[in-house]
Amino acid sequence: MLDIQGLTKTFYGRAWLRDVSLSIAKGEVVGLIGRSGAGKSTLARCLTGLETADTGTITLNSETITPGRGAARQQMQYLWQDPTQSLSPYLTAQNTVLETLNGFGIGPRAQRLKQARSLLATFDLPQDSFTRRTHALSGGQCQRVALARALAAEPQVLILDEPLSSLDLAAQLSTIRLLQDIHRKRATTMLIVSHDLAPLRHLAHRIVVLDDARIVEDLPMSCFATQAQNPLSRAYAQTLQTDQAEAASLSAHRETEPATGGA
Amino acid sequence: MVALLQVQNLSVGLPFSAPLLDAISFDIAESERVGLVGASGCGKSLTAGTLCGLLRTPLRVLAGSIRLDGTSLTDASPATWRAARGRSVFQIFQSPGTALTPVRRVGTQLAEAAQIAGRDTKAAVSQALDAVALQPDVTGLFPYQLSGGMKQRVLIAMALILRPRLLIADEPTTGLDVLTEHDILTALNTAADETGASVLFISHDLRAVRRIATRTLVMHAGRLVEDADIADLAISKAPAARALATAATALQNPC
Amino acid sequence: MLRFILIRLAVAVPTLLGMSVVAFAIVAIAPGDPVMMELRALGVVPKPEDIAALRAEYGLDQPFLLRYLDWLGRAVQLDLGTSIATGRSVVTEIAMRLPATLSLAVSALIGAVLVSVVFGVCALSRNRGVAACMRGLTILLVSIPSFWLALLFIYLFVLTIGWGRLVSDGTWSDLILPALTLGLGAGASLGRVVYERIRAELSEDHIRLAIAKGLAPRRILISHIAPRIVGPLATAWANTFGALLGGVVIVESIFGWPGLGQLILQAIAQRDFPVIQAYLVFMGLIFFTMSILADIVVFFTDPQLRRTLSDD
Amino acid sequence: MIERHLSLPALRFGLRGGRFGLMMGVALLLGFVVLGLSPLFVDIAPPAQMDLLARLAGPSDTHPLGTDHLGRDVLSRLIHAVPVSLGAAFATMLAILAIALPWGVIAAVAGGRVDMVMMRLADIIMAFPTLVLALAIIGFMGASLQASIIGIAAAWWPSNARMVRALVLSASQRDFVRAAYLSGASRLRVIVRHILPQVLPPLAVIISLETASVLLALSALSFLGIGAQPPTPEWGAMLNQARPFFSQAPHMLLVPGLAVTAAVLALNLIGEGLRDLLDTREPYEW
Amino acid sequence: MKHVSFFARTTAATLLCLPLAFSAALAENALTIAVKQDRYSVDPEKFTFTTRRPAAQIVETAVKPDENFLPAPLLFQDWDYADGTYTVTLREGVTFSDGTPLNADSTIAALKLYDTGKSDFLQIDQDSFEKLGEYQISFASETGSALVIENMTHRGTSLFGPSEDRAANPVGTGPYLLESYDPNQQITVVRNEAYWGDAPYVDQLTFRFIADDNARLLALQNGEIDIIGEVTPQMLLSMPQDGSVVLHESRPIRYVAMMTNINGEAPFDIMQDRQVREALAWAIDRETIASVLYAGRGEPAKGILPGWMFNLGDTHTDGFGYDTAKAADLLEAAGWTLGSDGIREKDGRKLTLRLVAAYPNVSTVKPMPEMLEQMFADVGVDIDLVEVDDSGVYGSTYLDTGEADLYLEFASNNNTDPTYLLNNLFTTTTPWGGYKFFAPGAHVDALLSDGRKAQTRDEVIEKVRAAHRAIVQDDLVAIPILMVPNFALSRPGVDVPMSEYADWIDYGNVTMVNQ
Repeated sequence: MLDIQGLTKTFYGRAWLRDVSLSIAKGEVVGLIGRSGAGKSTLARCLTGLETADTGTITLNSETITPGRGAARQQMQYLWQDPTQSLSPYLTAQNTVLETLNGFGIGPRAQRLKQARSLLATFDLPQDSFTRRTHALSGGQCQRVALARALAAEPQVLILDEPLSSLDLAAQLSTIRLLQDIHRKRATTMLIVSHDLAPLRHLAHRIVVLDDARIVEDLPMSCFATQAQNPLSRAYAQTLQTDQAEAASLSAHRETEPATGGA
Repeated sequence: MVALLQVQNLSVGLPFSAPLLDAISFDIAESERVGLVGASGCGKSLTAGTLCGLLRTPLRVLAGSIRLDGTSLTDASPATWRAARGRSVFQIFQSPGTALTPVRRVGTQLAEAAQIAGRDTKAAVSQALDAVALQPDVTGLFPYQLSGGMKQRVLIAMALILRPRLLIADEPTTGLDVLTEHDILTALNTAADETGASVLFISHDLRAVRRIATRTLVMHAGRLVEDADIADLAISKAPAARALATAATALQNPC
Repeated sequence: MLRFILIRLAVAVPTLLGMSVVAFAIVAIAPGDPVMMELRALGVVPKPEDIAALRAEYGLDQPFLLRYLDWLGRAVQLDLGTSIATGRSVVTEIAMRLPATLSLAVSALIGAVLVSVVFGVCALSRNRGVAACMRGLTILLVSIPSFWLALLFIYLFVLTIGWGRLVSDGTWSDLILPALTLGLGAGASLGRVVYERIRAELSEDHIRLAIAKGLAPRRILISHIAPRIVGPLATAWANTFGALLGGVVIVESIFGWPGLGQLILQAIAQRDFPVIQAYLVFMGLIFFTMSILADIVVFFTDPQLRRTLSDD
Repeated sequence: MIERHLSLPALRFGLRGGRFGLMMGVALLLGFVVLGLSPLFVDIAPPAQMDLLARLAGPSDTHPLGTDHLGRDVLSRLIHAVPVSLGAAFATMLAILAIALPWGVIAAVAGGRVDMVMMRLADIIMAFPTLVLALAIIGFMGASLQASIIGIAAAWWPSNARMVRALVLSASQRDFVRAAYLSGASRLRVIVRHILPQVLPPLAVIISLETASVLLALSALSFLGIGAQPPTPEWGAMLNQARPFFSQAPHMLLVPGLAVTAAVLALNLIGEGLRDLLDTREPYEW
Repeated sequence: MKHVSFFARTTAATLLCLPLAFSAALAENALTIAVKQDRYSVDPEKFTFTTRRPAAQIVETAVKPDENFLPAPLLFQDWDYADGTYTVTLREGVTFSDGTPLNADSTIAALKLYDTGKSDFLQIDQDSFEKLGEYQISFASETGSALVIENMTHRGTSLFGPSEDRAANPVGTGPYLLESYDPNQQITVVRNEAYWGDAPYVDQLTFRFIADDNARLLALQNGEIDIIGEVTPQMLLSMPQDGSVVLHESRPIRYVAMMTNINGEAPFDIMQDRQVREALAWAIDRETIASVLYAGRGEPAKGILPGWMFNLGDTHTDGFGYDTAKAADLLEAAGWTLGSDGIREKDGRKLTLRLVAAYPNVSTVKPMPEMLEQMFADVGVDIDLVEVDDSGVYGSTYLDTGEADLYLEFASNNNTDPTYLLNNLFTTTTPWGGYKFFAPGAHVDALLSDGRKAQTRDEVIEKVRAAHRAIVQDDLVAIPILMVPNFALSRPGVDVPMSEYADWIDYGNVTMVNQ
């Protein structure tokens, strides 16, 4: 559905994207990993119009689009790395979502506030937080508001830039659960940028590894650990294995102390 | 044996309001490595700052005592703190990107640490850089020319040069990718091995803590709720500790 | 370095040209015909042929652009015309007084820089009382009009205590009071900048590291804060110097300091446009030079900028 | 993360000198407003009324602040100078903003070549020392209060335009501003709801401090005799007239001087106080 | 590079000038006189009537004014006027400071300098000069004036000897020689040991240029100068009364008067109505102004020429008293009725008059403009006050354009020609066309023209009286306010020989008691 062809981006005398091509099918969740500075975020930002690629084309449903302009602004939504920074401190949670509904003219005008509130409610946000300004919310709650705003636009593609890295463990877990939930209900196409492979196991169908502005690996999640060839990909696969080994030591007591649950 | 660091009933906050750190007590023994975990905003960084005397006004120690290496640092004068910092206690911070002074070369900043520690500059610097797997030529570079991981390793090198009795690492890997994180934690362990320093490792991520420490302190909402082996967190009486363990397990296991 | 200066100068050329247009336009569109002014200065009754001859001499029959180019051509050879009031070349007029004004402005700047460091650093003192007093004093000094301060100083130092003279002729001892008057106010506003800058630095992570290392405040100030703030401060110094170039006019007339202030006030009263124009040109050039010097300091104290500019 | 909660302004209210200064500044300014309006309620001698037999008199019952060299009531002149002096300063600031605001906002929003040309034009004016340019403009127009207002506005606007541009630029580069646009808000809404609220508080600081400097400059020009012309009651001009008499009648010199100082101080205190309140930085203590 | 050397040179020049500042203090019997402005000139190209005056101590005029304001011999020993031709006998034994003897040739050369200076003040026919003997010359007036010799008492007509560079090296016959000139700072002259006349008392005179009136007074109080040559009313108001400053005065000679624009175009046409002019004349409280300003030494004036001068007497003019009721009646009669805001109106037009203060600069009359504004406000006249600090601006911006209603002036008839002032200001027959906006017209032109050509002194004076009356009474184009002496201020122990002509104050013969 989303087709990226030959994207190139150079600035400050450095290449951030070198001829990057990538296709994402409808309903697919793609994880994009790489070391910092590999160009992951640049790719995500080029897809949303926050930056403009030097060359290359992006097509959505076979139509060439200019990211961040016209219909593409609504169709491709972007979730920022730091939710506390991407929410206006001047708006309440529900007005933040309402702004998007109004901006894209979604739903009948009279219903929009209700719509915004119900959307926030489906994201496990308590009622009393709807009318609070976002700086009074925790990081995890902000992430939910941001997600609600992005989904209020009813996008075809959701691009998430390091959605977990600024959250603590509990919030990370609940965000993952939420994203799983969203995908289950709406089958939204997602591109998730991450520096860590571990959380992507719960979300991504496919892993794309970016190194030095190039795609070096593109494998389904299920066989990534076994089939990855590139040294960087192998290093990532390696982290999965150590993690699992260490997690085993933590979960040793799980049987004895059941039913306490997450955050 | 008397512990290296003794924290007794430490409360920190604004005068005349509810404390942000509430009666925290813990000890760290000589050469012991301890993890300090907790959700965002629970007071981990504040604890670290208090132990380094880096509270910003109007925050201040309301009650309790800190003894480090036999010296009481409770209500210590600026001069006493200055004498303790660097040699007795040193801290590596979150956000390595901004931790080094941008206008001075890395070498100069390391040499400055060597002077404070009273060591031979050249030898100490090259030895420390070697230990954290950095090329010697980074001394001629300015911080902006280094990647985030390299900067954090420079900070660890600084700790190696200073040889503090207690090294506090406050979320040293936040914002770094997972592979770099691995290198940093290795370097941190090396540093602790070489200097014999005690380490207080602060993180929200149990996975990272596990690489450094086994004994883990868990904080929740300004209180210390658990002091246990990392493997025992899942069976802790404190819900916050259990929640952390569960989240960590859930994240690390394939679903 | 050379590369940077060349780039900086290349960037400066359009600005300089723009400045020259402004300076030229101020006289070119000024009310009053320069020809009539010239004749007035001669004290003669103009005959139509005299007027025509003088108009041709001044090139007033030419279009604006040609007149500008002609003026620019003469201006770069330091020919800015003749003062209507005195009949001397305005460049001579300016040159006679420029050294006095510059020495006053420079000594006031030096004083201001010293004062600002004291104010800025003391305002950050750990002693709350000292800090609050210094901040209060800074704001008060910024708020006192220099001309009033000058009068108070005259009353106190010259008339009551008997130090100093009222009619100065350019000797160094006469410089003290005017320089002090200017330096205190300018120093206080610079002190505000120093305070803000140091405070901003003190909130930075790298200062936290320096403190954690166990460095003494003085070392932190000298080795970690000073190199960072010298660049912005140099810019502030250049701006202060610009403000002082204007500010000297006020105290010069009060202390009778024989600088450009008296000249420009007289020129304004007499509508002596060539003098006003030359004054604008010279002050603009001096200020502009200072700004470029400040840019060079900024360039030198910022390793990143230094590298990007020398690499590109 | 704990720092985030601490930096909420509410928590720091009352803990810093800024608030005290702000209150003092506001009180002083209100004092001037009351003083300026007092002729509407209280019977005060006309500022131009001369009592040539009571020249240079010190403070007395009939003339609480004494009289000047023409026997005019100093208090009355001081009061009638409030709308002139402060009014001129505010009018000048208004003129400056009228140019600087659109200039800065358009440059920041348009960006690219438009931005470059606009800023280059501003740079040309800024290349002259401000007061020097103001003097030249006054020289060109002839000395009067209007000329000094125009001169100062013309010399002061570029730096303000630059500040406005910088504010708008940094405000528009915040994540949430770009996020608001990407998630559907119109450009106008982004400017009004997301950029403006960020710009206004620092702009208030700038306006306050700049008005202070404008007031200083205007009174200096009047003092030099090239601003407000006598017999207009204006503090700087009053000081100019008081100069010859400063050993005989120091009250003539003290009163308007204090008035200028207090008014400038009020604006500076407000500016600095606001800046302190907006300042979320927490310096480390060494 | 050019800049660098340029600044270096000017800096060096300034530093070299510094020691000169101290030389005055070292010389014995030296005097420092503060004057407002540096009028000394400079460029030989612009060597004009006005720029000659400051060299007064170095060069001398042909004749000097005596007590009765008749020309007395100085460089001219004797002169005679008959049939349009002046025959002059020169003083013998006088030499210029460069050794050139003063004789027929050098005198003719000096007088001819006027044309090169583009100044036609004396209106001598340049082709009429004749050398009649070694010490005798003759010349004729271009306009048939009988008063050329009288006009030569003006300092501007001083005779310069031959010199390449008159600015740096003025050559004259005067009692002093130029010692140093520091533009806009000071000019110092020292005694000319070879002076032909009586040696002056003071060895060295330093004129310091201090533009600020207040600074001049404070500098005197502070002992930094000895004498202030240009004294303003503000200085007299603020002068300390404890004897630390001494006031010297001459007989009243300077007039303060308002010229009225009777030929202006709208909106400056209100003063065309004589009733309005007279109303203003009655609205001025001259007694109060006189008692407050000029240290009370001024007198309410009935004209612009003092009665003692040329034996004019003061009976030919009636003057105006202070009568606001009469002023109000006159304005009512002229159709100006009082509006609700206290300002008179006529046909919807406010009675607002632009008053330009003042010639030669506003500080010579300040704060009188504000007092006048207040007095006129009392009779319902609103004044738009414009203060100018420069005679050039006054002339070019307001006087030549007629863009004002009233022009406040502070001036005097400052040579021995009785027609000088009136002819210059109120006729249209001068070379510069006169000041047409307040010239009453042909009848005054004729009176003064006749006066200048009259063969006897009595006849001259009679015409001047008639013209004066027309100007200040009948046509009322000049509303007289005060008649004021020349002033000087000094420290105690200094006696300044005052003159009614400021240019003729003999600083060389100032006596000092406790130097």
